[in-house]
Amino acid sequence: MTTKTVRNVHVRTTINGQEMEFLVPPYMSLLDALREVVGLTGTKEGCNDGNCGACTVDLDGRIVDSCLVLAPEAEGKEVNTIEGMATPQGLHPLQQAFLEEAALQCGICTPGFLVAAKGLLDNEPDPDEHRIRHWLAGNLCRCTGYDKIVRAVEKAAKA
Amino acid sequence: MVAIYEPTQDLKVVGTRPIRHDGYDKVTGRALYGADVKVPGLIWGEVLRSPHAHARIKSIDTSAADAMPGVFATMTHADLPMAEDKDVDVGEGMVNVRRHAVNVMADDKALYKGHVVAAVAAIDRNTAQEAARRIEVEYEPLPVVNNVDEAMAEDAPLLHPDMHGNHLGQQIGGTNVAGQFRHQLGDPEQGFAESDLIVDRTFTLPMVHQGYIELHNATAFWDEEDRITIWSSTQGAFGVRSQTAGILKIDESNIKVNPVEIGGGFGGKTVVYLPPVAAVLSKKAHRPVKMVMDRTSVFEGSGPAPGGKIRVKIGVSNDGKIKAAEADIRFEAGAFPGSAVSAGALCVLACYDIPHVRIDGRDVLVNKPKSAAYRAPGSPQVAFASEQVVDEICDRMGWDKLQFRLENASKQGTRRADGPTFARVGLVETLEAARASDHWNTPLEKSGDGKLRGRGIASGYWMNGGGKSTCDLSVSDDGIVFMNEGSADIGGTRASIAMQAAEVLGIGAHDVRPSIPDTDSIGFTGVTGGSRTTYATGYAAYQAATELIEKLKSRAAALWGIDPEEVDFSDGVFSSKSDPELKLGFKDLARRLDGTGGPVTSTASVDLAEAGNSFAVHICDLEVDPNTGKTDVIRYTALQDVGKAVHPAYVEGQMQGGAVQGIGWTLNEEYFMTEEGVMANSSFLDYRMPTSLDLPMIDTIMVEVPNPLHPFGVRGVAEVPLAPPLGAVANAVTDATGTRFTDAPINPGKIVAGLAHENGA
Amino acid sequence: MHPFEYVAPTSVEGAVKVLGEHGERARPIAGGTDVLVQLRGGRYELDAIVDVKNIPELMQIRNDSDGLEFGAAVACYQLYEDPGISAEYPGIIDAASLIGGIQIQSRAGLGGNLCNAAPSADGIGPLIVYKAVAKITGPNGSREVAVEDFCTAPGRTVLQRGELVVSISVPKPPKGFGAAYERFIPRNEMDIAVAGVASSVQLDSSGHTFEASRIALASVGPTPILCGYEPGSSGYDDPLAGKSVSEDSIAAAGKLARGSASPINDMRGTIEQRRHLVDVLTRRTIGLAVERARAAL
Amino acid sequence: MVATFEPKQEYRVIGTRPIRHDGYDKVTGRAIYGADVKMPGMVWADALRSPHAHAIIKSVDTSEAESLPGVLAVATAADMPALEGKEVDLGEGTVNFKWASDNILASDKALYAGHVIAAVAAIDRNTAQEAIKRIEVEYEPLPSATNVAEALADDAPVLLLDLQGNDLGEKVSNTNMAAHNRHELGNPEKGFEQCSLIVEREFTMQMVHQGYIEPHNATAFWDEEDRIRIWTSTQGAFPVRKQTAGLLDLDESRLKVTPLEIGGGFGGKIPVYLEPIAAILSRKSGRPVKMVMDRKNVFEATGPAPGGKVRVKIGVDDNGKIIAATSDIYFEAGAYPGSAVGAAEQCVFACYDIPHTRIDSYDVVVNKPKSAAYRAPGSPQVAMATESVVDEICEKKGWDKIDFRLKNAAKEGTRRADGPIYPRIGLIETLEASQKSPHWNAPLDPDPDNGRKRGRGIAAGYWFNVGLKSAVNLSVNEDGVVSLVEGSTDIGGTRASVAMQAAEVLGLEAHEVRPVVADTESIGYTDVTGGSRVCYATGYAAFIAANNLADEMKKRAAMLWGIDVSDVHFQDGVFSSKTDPELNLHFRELAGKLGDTGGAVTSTGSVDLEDAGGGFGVHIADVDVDPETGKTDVTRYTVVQDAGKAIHPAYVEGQMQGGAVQGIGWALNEEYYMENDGVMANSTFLDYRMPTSLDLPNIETIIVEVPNPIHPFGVRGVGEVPIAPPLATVANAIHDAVGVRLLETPMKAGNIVEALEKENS
Repeated sequence: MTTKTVRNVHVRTTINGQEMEFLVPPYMSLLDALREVVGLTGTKEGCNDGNCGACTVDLDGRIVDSCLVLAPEAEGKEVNTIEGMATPQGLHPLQQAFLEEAALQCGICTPGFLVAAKGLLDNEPDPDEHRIRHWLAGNLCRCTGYDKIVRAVEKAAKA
Repeated sequence: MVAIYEPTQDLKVVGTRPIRHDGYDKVTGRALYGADVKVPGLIWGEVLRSPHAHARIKSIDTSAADAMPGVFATMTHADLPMAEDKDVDVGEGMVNVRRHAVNVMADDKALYKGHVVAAVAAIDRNTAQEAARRIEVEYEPLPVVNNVDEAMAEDAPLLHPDMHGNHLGQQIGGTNVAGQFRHQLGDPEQGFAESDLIVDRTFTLPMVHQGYIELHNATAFWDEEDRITIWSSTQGAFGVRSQTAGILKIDESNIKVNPVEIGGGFGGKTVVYLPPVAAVLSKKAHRPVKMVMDRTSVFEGSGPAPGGKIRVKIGVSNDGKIKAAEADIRFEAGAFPGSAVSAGALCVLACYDIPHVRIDGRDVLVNKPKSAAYRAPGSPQVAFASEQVVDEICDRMGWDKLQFRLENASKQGTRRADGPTFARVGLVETLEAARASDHWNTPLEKSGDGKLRGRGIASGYWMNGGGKSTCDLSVSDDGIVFMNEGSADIGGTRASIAMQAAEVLGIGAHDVRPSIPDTDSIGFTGVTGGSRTTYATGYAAYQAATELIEKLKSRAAALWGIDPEEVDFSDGVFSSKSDPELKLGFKDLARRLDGTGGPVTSTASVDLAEAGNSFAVHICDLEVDPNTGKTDVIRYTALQDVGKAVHPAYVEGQMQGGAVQGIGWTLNEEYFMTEEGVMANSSFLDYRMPTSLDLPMIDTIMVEVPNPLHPFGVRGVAEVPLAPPLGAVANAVTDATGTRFTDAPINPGKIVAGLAHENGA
Repeated sequence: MHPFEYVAPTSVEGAVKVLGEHGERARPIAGGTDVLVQLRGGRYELDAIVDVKNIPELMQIRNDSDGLEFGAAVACYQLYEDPGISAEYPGIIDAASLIGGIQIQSRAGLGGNLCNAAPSADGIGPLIVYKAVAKITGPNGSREVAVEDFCTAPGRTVLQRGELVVSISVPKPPKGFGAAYERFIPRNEMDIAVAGVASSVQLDSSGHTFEASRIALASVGPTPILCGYEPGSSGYDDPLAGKSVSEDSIAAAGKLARGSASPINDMRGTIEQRRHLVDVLTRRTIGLAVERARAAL
Repeated sequence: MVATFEPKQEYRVIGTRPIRHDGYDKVTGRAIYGADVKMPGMVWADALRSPHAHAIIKSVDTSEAESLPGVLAVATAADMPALEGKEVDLGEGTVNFKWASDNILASDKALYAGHVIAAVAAIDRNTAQEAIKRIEVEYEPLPSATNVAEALADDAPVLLLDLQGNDLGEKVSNTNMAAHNRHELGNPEKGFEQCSLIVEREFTMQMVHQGYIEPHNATAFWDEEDRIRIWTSTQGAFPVRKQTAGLLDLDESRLKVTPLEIGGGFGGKIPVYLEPIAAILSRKSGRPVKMVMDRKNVFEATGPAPGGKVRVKIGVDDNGKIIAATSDIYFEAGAYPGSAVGAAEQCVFACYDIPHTRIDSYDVVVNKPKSAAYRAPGSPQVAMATESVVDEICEKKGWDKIDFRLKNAAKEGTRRADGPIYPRIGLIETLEASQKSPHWNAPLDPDPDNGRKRGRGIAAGYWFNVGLKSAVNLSVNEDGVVSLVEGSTDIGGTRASVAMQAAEVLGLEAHEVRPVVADTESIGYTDVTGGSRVCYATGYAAFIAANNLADEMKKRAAMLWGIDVSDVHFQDGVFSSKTDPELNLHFRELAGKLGDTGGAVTSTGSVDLEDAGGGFGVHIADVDVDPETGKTDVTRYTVVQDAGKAIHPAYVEGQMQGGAVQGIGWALNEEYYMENDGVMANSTFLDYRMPTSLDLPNIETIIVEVPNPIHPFGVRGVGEVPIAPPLATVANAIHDAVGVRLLETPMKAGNIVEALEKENS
């Protein structure tokens, strides 16, 4: 009893280092697939048109807006989300710094900021304030005014 | 000092039959039980259990499992810290934390078939099961100890060579008897000398299981802050918290147990098996881990009621008085000390006022799963023995079996064998009710088709528990009262507790909205067991409601501009003592609280040292087919002193449920063990619990002798109904066949053999 | 969103076949950052999306003595993270490094930017001033179209049914060549140009006289505007050719560019503001282009 | 009578920076927000919204939509109960339910583009979105009025035919002017005669949105018992319950609202939009229904801050004293009356002690979404006017901009223009702190040679803050950790700031108090998280509950030591006997010994606070303006603010920085750009330009602490005041840089270039 005239697509991908397969409508975004099919609700929807960064994930080593990626495009790729940042040994230094520097208030944009900031520090170990602000410009925050977020990323870069 | 209450009669809510508050969710399938929990990132855990009943564990190799795709983590006892060697109260007796940890996962020895040896967490349930199979364990099998006799034999292999048993106060090493004690009153030898008839019989019972339909389950998540969140169907969320904290050696407040519905426990879900394992797997895998036992594991790996051997010797004088009695009780503790022998010792002769009594009890280790509480733990086993000896005495003396029990019945002031004297109890009233009952006064016709019919009667006792409970209340603008209480609700206690608050507040049962929050959101509340929930948590609700009324009185006073002392409250109406004009119903006042101050809230907690004992008398008619030995119960009446039935329908439910479990225990249920200590019938097919077809309607007669310790006279009702059935059914079989069967279960095979023996075959 | 199929051909022919079958009811995507937003906005409905990122020719990057060629599916970051391309084609890199934010630049490319043919596109002006050419393949073979002729109307291009842009090739800039792109946006990132100007200059060996120049305007007309050129025509009067490099000549070019703009009022800017900005941005980009050209002498 | 306190300066916990209790969940993505809710049988719904800004709804035909496979239910205004003239107070202004219901589901007229006409529940989100396209609505478009001028024009279309305008007490019908009221002090006309300089300016402001990143969401389930369960991200679970119950004409306690984490609100998530629709669709479909707005809906159909006009006229005498001031405030209420004019009246001259004032305010309905609170609602708009005029006066007279404000500053005893007298406030101390600040004393760097101009601006702002109702329950665990249950949803770290106040009283560390935000059935009534009240009022309730808890613990200590409770002293977490020095126990130790002294130790505390103690802020900004393009970059920004007592300094700084940045966005780029047919053109984050990290420098903060006497720790609300000063601060800085005074927000590049061209020609 569904309006769908198209068949679901089989996607085989790796999420947070773990191989996964799922069926998904071809028109479903990677964001919706992560939240509704795979059940990882850490990645958030803020605008669904690539303008706020709350849905940022790491796709094959590049940070992207998962709302503007079609789920079938994840075939054979590596997707890393907020749920993959901490390890059994504990929080990622960025997560720890966000806590200690009070770099979040409501927290809805925090997953996007953390995955984006990790994308920066993974290939630029010691970025200056301007570089951090430029890299994070694709992530909107309405509560903090970005100040403590920038300081937290600087602190994590030194950790 | 303990408050004494004069029971009031004109109760408006207590005694009615409202629909339970969680009813709609339960009948529509929406209620969430432990196995229904879904959490983002969830993976599955599974355990590997020992195939041997007794073996040294030489090595465990998890490498094959670790290498398997989809496996996140494996675990052995090495992953558990060395727990403290201290005892913790699990609500129905004490448990040693260090031994408890070894029961959760074996360290150097497997002590029963099914003992957990290792565990694995994987992406889904099937992968976890496959991975568990790949864990290689090197065992050195040891000789098996199957029962109390084998355990106490001279050359018996020792389960715990390092253990010292407390035998009558002395520490004895090199034994499987973990504990031996004695209660004595007066001089039994002299009593027996004054006896005209002495009957001395020995009875044996097998291990049986509580048989709850919901499988043990637990989901745990160990986060980066070293905080653990647990979802598990349990009789006591705070119990899960304290036992898991003890086993993992972390602070209790770092564990939060979330409430989920529980699918039956009967004492078997007061002890944790899975939560500590799921928690450690979660820590190693950094994922939430869910574990659900399969039915075989529930039989072989969770706590059954102890089997054992009971000798009872009773002497009576010709005038129908019991002069002296002796009992020697030996229970199978299972692989670790701590069976229900001490409770059994309190109950074995509790129904009788006997001047001279000696009771010996032994807690004996055997290579079987560690026993746990099963509904009035110990009392059914001892009643199977003592009620048959009493039955035999009456048969041989030709005395009326009710009259004899009446004349020897315990009542207020009777001293129990282990010391305390009974406060106000209702055994006499219950026996009188039995004598006046339609069942007792309807003669048993002969069956037309050659079947043998018989009727049996037996009594039973349970002391009930008090303990700690907390209840918070807050009033909403339209007069509805929201209640938070900490007791898991198995049989409708949300309703029975809400009703007691509603009674005090003068509002309807459905004007109180009970909810059961997690362990972070309510004060400590003990286990839902010991028949204590309606009694103790109800008492806390009564106090919280009383405090709420006091606060509302001061608000009414503020509203009317009079002195709080001036405000009176009765039948749900606030009124001014001086000005008759000023009158407000509870709901009307609630709607006008705005401006009189913040929201009206109250909180109360209790720790009740005593509860108020309860007695039961059951009458059983049954039919035995001599050719096949098959027994069918054709009429059954359960009578019980309930003090005050808060919700009569749910009290009847407890009486009927207990009776049926007792019938099953007597006729068919047993752990059928092989020589190697392996349970052969660990499935619902061969572990025969009664089906609807095996039973008639269970008639119930509630006797209300108010318990002075409780504002509404409530006594615990849930456990005592399991005590009488073993005796009642056994006596009925004897009445039908003329043969007394002293070894439970009295299954068809034993009846046919017994009849053949009887007829000299 | 109207349900559509997802197809990921591994050859140009495969893509052309699917596009041919569905015509208007199918579109190729590389980054998809425009197509998916337009689909969700209900601008059009599709029966099929053709993901072209698995076609080698559309993912190729070649930078050699002949010039630069990159596949239509190459993402912006692949250009500006390449030291060689960044050094030799700074004008193109100016645009590639400011489209959307980092997340967008990881997916979106100049090929898609060109095919989307938005009047406000940041990537088309620079390609025009570098004399870039779009290499197209379709049901009846391949052809090349100069970028300044590629866009025909807002969101419309020269592409026929079943045709696909395979790659964009940029001739090797001679010595004394310099180019720059600048746009005006109220914020510093994540914005659509209120106005954008790309300028390129070819200086003589002395570096003081313009031999040739190109000025391309964005957001001030239905399509990107090459000053002094009518799309499809052969004539082109070069605003600066032959003039000496001076404050005045640059100011004059600013006025000329201002004249060729035909902006509209919309929520992002008024006509007056856009004309004013075209003048300012033309002067600034020519100045920077001259600097870059002199450095390359 | 209101209790007053002598707060200490130094505390043990208060003033430190512990990590917030919900931090781990939020940085690991585990925190559950409204859109993350999942449950069995859940279906999705979407709403059809009017394309017209003003139209009569002639017919709505949902038949084709209902026939679409996968559609389960459809709802229109016909499904809402009729609510003629029903009103309720919501903490931040009253709500007329008829109009509130129309705003949820339009009945006879669509009053703004985006107004909900109908809604559909379907098997999944995409089917619901497709189904609403199949609903046919017949509109009769009407001319629209989308700003104050158009709405008050003589030929303006009347939006609400049943609106009774209140013009200074006089009833007016057939108008868009819902209310005109006035406050007057002294005689402004006479006052102006004594002035040597009078400056009068009129400022126009565009409508702006709060811009929270999380779209509105709601999941509702209407069960067979006619109970409604709601899960939503909200600033107040109890206000959601009150509004939804009112809109559905049901008793409040039929609803249970469970608040999830909230992704930003700033006042915009106080009103309900989706909950009633989801509930109705759930009733009709029998399934839990989830609705999530998309970004376009959030802009076009939730509650933006009103645009409008503010005229201010201020007169000063020669020695720098303000003698008289008048103001006219016109706000766009949106489709239904109720903009923030009332609050604006209290703030327009709040920073100054002016003998003669008159304030006229006008609440004007326009064809735009009904405005809602946005962080100190009304204060930023009037501060833009007042502080710009004050800046102009100082420029013209050559007076120092801080000395002038100090000379006229409001202080204790000053009568505010709308009547009340100020208690102890900290404006003077804040001005003095800004005068001594590094920023104010660092010379402005000279204009660079690329033609860009530099300037510095300063402005002050005020917000009165609110108190209202909160409740807190506490209970003690055996390891001394205290569970805290509260009703305030936590947006900016108030779990920590409330827990810290309880910890301070109990002598514990912040992490030893475990806060839980409870649903509406598990805690007493608690008002909205808004009005900067949570740390103040819920903190106060926690203070009371903690003191009650300490009293309970004193009783247990007395019981333990066998002394009288009056002999027990409690100080800095230590219980001690007043007489026997031997006896002392820290809270933690006593908690471990509670075992046998009674049940769990619990307490409750609740407040209903009349007043709160206002907050002042002074901001300084350096800007860099490119005269050629009109682009403005903020190069340095400092926020100086009186927090009374900063409980958690990092989170106070966070509020100051967040408010400043929202103000900067409001000043420079944010606006509702309406196309001429009354439709918002820029309803995406692309064209509704909120500042990104690249548009801002680090925001420096200076916390001034002038204790608020009516709070135990001197707390003043800090959440809202920081958004008041920035508009004027940036405007004054731009004027200082390029010499033109912008009278319209946003001060976008085009307007600056235009103003410069007008200035130079």
